[in-house]
Amino acid sequence: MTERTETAAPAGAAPPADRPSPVSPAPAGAPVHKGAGTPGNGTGRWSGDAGESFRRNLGLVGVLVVLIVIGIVTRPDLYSDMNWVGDNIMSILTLASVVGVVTVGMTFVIIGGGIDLSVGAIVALAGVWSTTVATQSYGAGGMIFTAVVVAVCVGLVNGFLISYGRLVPFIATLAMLVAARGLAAEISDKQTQVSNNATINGIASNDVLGIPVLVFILAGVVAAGWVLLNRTTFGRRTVAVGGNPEAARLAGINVRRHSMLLYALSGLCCGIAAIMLTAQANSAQAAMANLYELDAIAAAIIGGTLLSGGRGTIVGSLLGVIIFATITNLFAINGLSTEAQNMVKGGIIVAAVLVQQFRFKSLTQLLARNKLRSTN
Amino acid sequence: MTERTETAAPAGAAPPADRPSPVSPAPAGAPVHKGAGTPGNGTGRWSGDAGESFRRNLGLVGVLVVLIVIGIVTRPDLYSDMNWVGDNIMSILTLASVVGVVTVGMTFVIIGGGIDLSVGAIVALAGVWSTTVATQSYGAGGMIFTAVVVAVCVGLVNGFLISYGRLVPFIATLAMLVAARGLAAEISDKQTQVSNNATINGIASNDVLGIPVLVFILAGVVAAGWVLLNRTTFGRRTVAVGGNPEAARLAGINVRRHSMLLYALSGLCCGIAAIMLTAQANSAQAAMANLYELDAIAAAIIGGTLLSGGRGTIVGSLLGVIIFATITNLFAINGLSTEAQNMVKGGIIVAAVLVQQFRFKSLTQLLARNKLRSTN
Amino acid sequence: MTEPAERPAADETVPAGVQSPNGTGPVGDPPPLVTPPADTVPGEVVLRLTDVVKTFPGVRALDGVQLEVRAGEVHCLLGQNGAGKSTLIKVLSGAHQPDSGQVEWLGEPVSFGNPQAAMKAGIATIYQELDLVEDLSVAENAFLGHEPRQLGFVRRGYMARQTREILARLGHPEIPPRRMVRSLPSAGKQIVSMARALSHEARLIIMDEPSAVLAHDEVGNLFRIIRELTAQGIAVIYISHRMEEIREIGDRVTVLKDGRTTAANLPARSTPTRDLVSRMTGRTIEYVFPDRPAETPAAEKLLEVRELSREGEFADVSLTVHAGEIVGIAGLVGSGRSELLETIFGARRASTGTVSMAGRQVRPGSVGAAVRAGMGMAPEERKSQALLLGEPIYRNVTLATFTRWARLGFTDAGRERAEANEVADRLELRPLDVRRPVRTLSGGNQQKVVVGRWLLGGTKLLLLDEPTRGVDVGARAELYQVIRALAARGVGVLLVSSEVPEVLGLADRVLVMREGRVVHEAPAGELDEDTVLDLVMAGSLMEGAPA
Amino acid sequence: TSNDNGSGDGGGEQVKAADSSANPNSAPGQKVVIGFSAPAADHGWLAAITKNAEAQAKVFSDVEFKTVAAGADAAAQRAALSTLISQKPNVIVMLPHDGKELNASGLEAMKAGIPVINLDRAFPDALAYRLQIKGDNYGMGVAAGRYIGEQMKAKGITNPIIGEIAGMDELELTKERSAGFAAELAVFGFKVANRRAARFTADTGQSEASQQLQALPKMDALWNHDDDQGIGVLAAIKQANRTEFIMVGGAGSKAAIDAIVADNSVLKATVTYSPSMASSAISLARLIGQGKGMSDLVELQVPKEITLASETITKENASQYAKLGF
Ligand SMILES: Nc1ncnc2c1ncn2[C@@H]1O[C@H](COP(=O)(O)OP(=O)(O)OP(=O)(O)O)[C@@H](O)[C@H]1O
Ligand SMILES: Nc1ncnc2c1ncn2[C@@H]1O[C@H](COP(=O)(O)OP(=O)(O)OP(=O)(O)O)[C@@H](O)[C@H]1O
Ligand SMILES: [Mg+2]
Ligand SMILES: [Mg+2]
Repeated sequence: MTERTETAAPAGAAPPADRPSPVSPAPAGAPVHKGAGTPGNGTGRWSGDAGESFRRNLGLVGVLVVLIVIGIVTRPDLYSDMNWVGDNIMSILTLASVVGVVTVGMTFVIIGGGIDLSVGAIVALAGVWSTTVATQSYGAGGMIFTAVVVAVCVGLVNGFLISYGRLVPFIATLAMLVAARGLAAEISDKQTQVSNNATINGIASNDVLGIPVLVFILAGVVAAGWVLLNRTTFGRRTVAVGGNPEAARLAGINVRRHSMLLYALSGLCCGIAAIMLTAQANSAQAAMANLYELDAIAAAIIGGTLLSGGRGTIVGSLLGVIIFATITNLFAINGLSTEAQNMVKGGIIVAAVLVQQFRFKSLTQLLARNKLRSTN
Repeated sequence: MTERTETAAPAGAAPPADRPSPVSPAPAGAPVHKGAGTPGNGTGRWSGDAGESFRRNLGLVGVLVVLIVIGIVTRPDLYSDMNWVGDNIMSILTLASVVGVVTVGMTFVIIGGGIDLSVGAIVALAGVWSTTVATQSYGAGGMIFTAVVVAVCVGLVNGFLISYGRLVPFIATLAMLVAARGLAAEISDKQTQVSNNATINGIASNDVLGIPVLVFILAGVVAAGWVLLNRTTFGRRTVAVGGNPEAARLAGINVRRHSMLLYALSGLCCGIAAIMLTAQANSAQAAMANLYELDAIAAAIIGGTLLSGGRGTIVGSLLGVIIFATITNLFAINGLSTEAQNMVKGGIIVAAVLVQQFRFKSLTQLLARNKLRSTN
Repeated sequence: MTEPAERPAADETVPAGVQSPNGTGPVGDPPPLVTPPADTVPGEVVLRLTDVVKTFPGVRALDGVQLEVRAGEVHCLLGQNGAGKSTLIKVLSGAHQPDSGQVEWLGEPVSFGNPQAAMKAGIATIYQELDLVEDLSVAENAFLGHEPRQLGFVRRGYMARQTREILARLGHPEIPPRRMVRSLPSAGKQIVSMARALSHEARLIIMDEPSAVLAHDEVGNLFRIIRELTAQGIAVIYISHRMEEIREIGDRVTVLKDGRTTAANLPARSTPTRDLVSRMTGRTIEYVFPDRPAETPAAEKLLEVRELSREGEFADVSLTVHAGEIVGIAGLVGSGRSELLETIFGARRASTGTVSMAGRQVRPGSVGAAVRAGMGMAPEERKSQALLLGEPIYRNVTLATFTRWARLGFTDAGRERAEANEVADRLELRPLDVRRPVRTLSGGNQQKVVVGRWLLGGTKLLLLDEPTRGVDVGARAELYQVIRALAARGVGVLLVSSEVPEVLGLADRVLVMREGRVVHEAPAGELDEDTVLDLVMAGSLMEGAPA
Repeated sequence: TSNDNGSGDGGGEQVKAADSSANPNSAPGQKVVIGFSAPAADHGWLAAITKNAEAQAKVFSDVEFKTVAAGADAAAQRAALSTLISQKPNVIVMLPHDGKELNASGLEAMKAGIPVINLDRAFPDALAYRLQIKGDNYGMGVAAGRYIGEQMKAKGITNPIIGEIAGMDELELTKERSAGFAAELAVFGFKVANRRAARFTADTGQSEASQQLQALPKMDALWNHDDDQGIGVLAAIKQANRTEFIMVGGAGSKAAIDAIVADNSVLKATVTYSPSMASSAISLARLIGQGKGMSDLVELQVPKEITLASETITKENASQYAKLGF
């Protein structure tokens, strides 16, 4: 992965040696393996914190543009109507909103060196719990409170099992997935529970200044997540705990408590997502948010989060989610059959990642060549 | 075996020898994070090769025994019939057989530092391809050949994308999951394709000496996997590639080619599993083998394979699969409702892992105490 | 290169009838361990580098290197941290490809596309960073990549026998070939790395700081092996920051500075140290320890450890460190010093005993409590225990202190960078840009980052575990000054080092540990190197002392 | 369901030909754009729904058929529907992932002036649809229960051991089927001894059935909710060499009907839940789009609710139903 390193070291800012050290854990020339071998493993980061991830995200924006262009080319009739285009953008963002919120929490967990397979199940459990007849009788406030508390508690249980019970995150959250969906089915008696609360349902149907409330919520969660990750001690600890837990521990960070909190944070996001999804569906059900864990993990990874921990960005994850939503939208407006859709989707995912890499590679080579020339 | 000779070696010669190295990557006291923290990491490791994994596997056998005892206690009526007991054991093993074969391949991939989310989809694609009218016209041989070739090719594509395209395994195989299921749906025209081949169907219905053919196949694959992992250069290099890819590269191993082959191997296992599952269901369909990836990964991890690569055993994975099958069987004979089943299942998974850990901890302490006493 | 020769092994410890298998295909009857290169005349130039350049984007790690190595010699490479030594040997071993320049091997220009090619050509390398696979056995590690095999099956028995022979030759017959490498101490791992190099039919063996993790007696053993190798006409490139080693084992020295050869082929034994150092650094540095304060005033007790024990690791350790005092702990590798330090720091939980700071007992088993009590620790293994490799330098430096400058949980990046810059200046970190990821620093500079972490903020007691491992002469002197200056400001220091002169030179008081117990304690002035070595060496690496 | 009906466009047999002499409604009229959305077909019944709809639309020269695949879950279907609505078809026919979850989408379309035809999974809100066509899940369970009850009585088994292999348990329709089954069995004084939930696929049917057979070493009757997963259930029964009980299927696939006719397995009957409702939905959507009524009814407009009866197919009447097998 040496090639996607240090590309545009911002104009002469750093005199950078931008190569992943060959002795680094994800070594040059070794295949990008074990989820660690992230592209852009290299560097560029000392050209400012965000150097490399900024470029990665630019790559993702490029992919997004390509997808939109494909949309325009295949359905010029629709895209010629500017009202429709505005609507469509909002529809994509709305589609992305619920998974987006979940993905923010997931990004924290993965950066912190863990994984949370139970997010979809937590959303379902929180949604079901907040739409029982009893809960609904407390009104919108009661429903939101219930969803959030339930989700955070489940997250804490995950975190406790992993941090103090020393279970492997994969297993602990997989067990929670199974158990939480079971509990949700038990509570809902396998019924789809209709939400009769107009305030809650309004979250999905109302706009502010033409922008759906759901999109505002997504924006809020993303902004909060960004600040938390990049500007607070909590975020710094997360990176340290995921990057090298032993080093973090020896620097006096309470690694266990911190990773427990990460799962609680993921739970919190799931609670918010549960309310959003309930509002959208006007109902909740034990099977809702099925496989959101895969969507969220995939979005985070496409967005540049290392599956092995220690690195990731909120913006990248958001872009990942939006790319997936745009792909879905593209298929819908083209009326593709599900089979074709799936085959193409697999291809697009691969292409998206390859495109990014290609970008970096060629850019790097170009720059390296220029640099060499100017040095010689 | 040879491994335990070391323990006894310098009788009385090495007093304080038995300590965990402070530089070991998963240090005592650090939270078991990022999938790395295996229990029992502590000590007893002097006992050589298989020492720790042997004890882990013993722990899994213990869990298995507990599950069986629960079965006996809850359904004494059934367990009093020895014929039934024999049948039931075979039924559990048969239930485990398909996932077991997939898990052997998965274990190799994970030990090699990767992950394969597409196994279920590959099984489905291979199954569907081998049961098209055209393929069935070539008879059992043609069907088996088709399934295996298709599966290995898909595995090679995975491997190629990961090794040479440098995609993160999670993303590459997730994309393959989506694409392969889409292709399977396309090929089968979303129909359930019935297998009319008596030889193929016979694989699931025939016994040899009272043992189902499927169980023999599982045993064969497990044995082959064990030999491959423990006795061949391919297996030993797999551990190296997953454990320390840079070291492997510096030692002259072609890391890329090797990891590509690992995915092909996983594909091969999926091809075999596809035939087994087709035989069992007398049919194949694009949605078959749904979520086998989760089952296989969970079984491997419960069996002691490190999700981060570099460590794992075939026997452990097999035990993991059998434990899951036994849980399913336990629920079935007790007629539990699906919800209750799911809730309990989550709990059992957690308990199983905790039990193992507890065992190690106490055992370790016991041993350490004895040693100190004899030294002082 | 496979023609077996009749030459008897140079050392009696080498059993006859051992060979270095070439990995491919079945192996026949074993010829002698290291095949003497039949076509190599001792003294003949085997390797010549001309104007080798290697650029990493933005950094010229090698900027025109000349090097000439002869058969049968020990050629030392000297240079400050980051001078390019490791990069150079990676070019030689095929792990990196040079941008320009010529590599001549046995008179032919070559370019090694990958490590395999270099190995085939007869160049074996022991890398600076341990390059072992933890979950493979000793034998499997030694023969990784060229396992003796038959039809794809590893010839396990044969491989184990081979490994046992090599280990015996290395003076460690007690390391079981089938033991997992994970369970070996770092010194044991270093032996396995050497065994791997010897398992090839090499004509040139490159050793990148092999002695950094070895104890004193182990170094002697290493030298014995090197002499044996060179006696067979094998060339050795030896890298070390320890001047006395170069004097002892080296034949010729090439000095690198900033990726350039500043001096080539100096006689190792006779070139004055000052010359060497000035070629490395461009200035003259006295390789001496700072003066101790004339009279240690009866300062307050800072750290008090009482009868601390951990089962199977160390027992009944009591010690005190006063404010402003440097206490050194000497001992063999594996004598339990690292565990002791980690236990004091709360990273491990003691089975019995107490740790107090300034009279107050510190909550056991909690690093956080220890840090709050004013302790700081630079652990032994920088990569696995101390660094966030992908994060910028400044974030690594402030890892333990960033909360101090945070407000309401919001971090202050500007302040952190400023503080880190100051530390970097003081430690002469190279390069100085604190926004670089730590992973791109050379080994020695990474170590400086680790030590630098505890120079910030209100650390009252520093626990240093091998603080100068892999640190170059210039920076070493600098570090000694820093440590002494800290002590002068009232910080207590507990220092573990395997270099006895370092312990004696730097510490005020010395404890000697053996097998997990303190066997001697005295002011440093009253001890000399031989006494300490006598106290320390009551056994060997794997066997321990006869009880 | 099986691959032996490889002829032509699959579900062709469940299409009503446009025979305008017999039915004046089939005569080409005003052009109608019908938008269609159904969940990703991962099993035979759903696949047949989509196919039937497509095939029926092709029959009419005045129908333009626009499908949007609804992806894997309700959220995806919602998004797909909103793009469909923005394209302003004349009528929308949809099989929702879940009626309650997609109620809002139905309302949105109706508000936009597009009549919505709900296939199979009812909206709770009457304003959300113009027409509802559905099968009778509860009735299916009742039919299966009645058949088994009567057979047991006929055989004189007073305390039968009855197994049930359900479909995906998290779906409400599964719950309704099971409820109907249990209620009808109670009428006979019987109850289910062991219930397992498969996932509408043959392989899960096989593994659940194999475990159920372990749990019930002797069994008298078995109801399997879905004929597609029934392929696997039958395979498991064969593999276990069990013949002592009778089995009833569900939905009415071609393979099941064939097996009932052949009468060489334990499968003796199946209760229908026919995907032909999709063909009907398209025909009615066209009529609604053109403002016509159903020719056999007096009303000028298509009615608001149609519930198909669940029928029991046995060896005796199988020939009439062969056409409806999917
Ligand atoms: N992969 C890499 N990417 C970027 N820069 C690198 C890389 N490897 C080495 N460098 C840089 O090249 C220079 C030489 O490093 P090298 O590791 O060769 O030093 P060294 O002489 O071995 O030092 P030490 O004695 O500390 O081990 C350093 O400035 C280092 O930062
Ligand atoms: N003789 C021995 N035989 C086997 N293993 C040993 C022996 N001595 C030490 N070890 C192992 O090596 C580990 C490393 O010891 P460690 O290096 O921490 O001791 P130390 O005194 O700190 O030495 P160092 O000088 O390396 O810091 C110990 O935990 C122990 O498990
Ligand atoms: Mg170096
Ligand atoms: Mg140590």
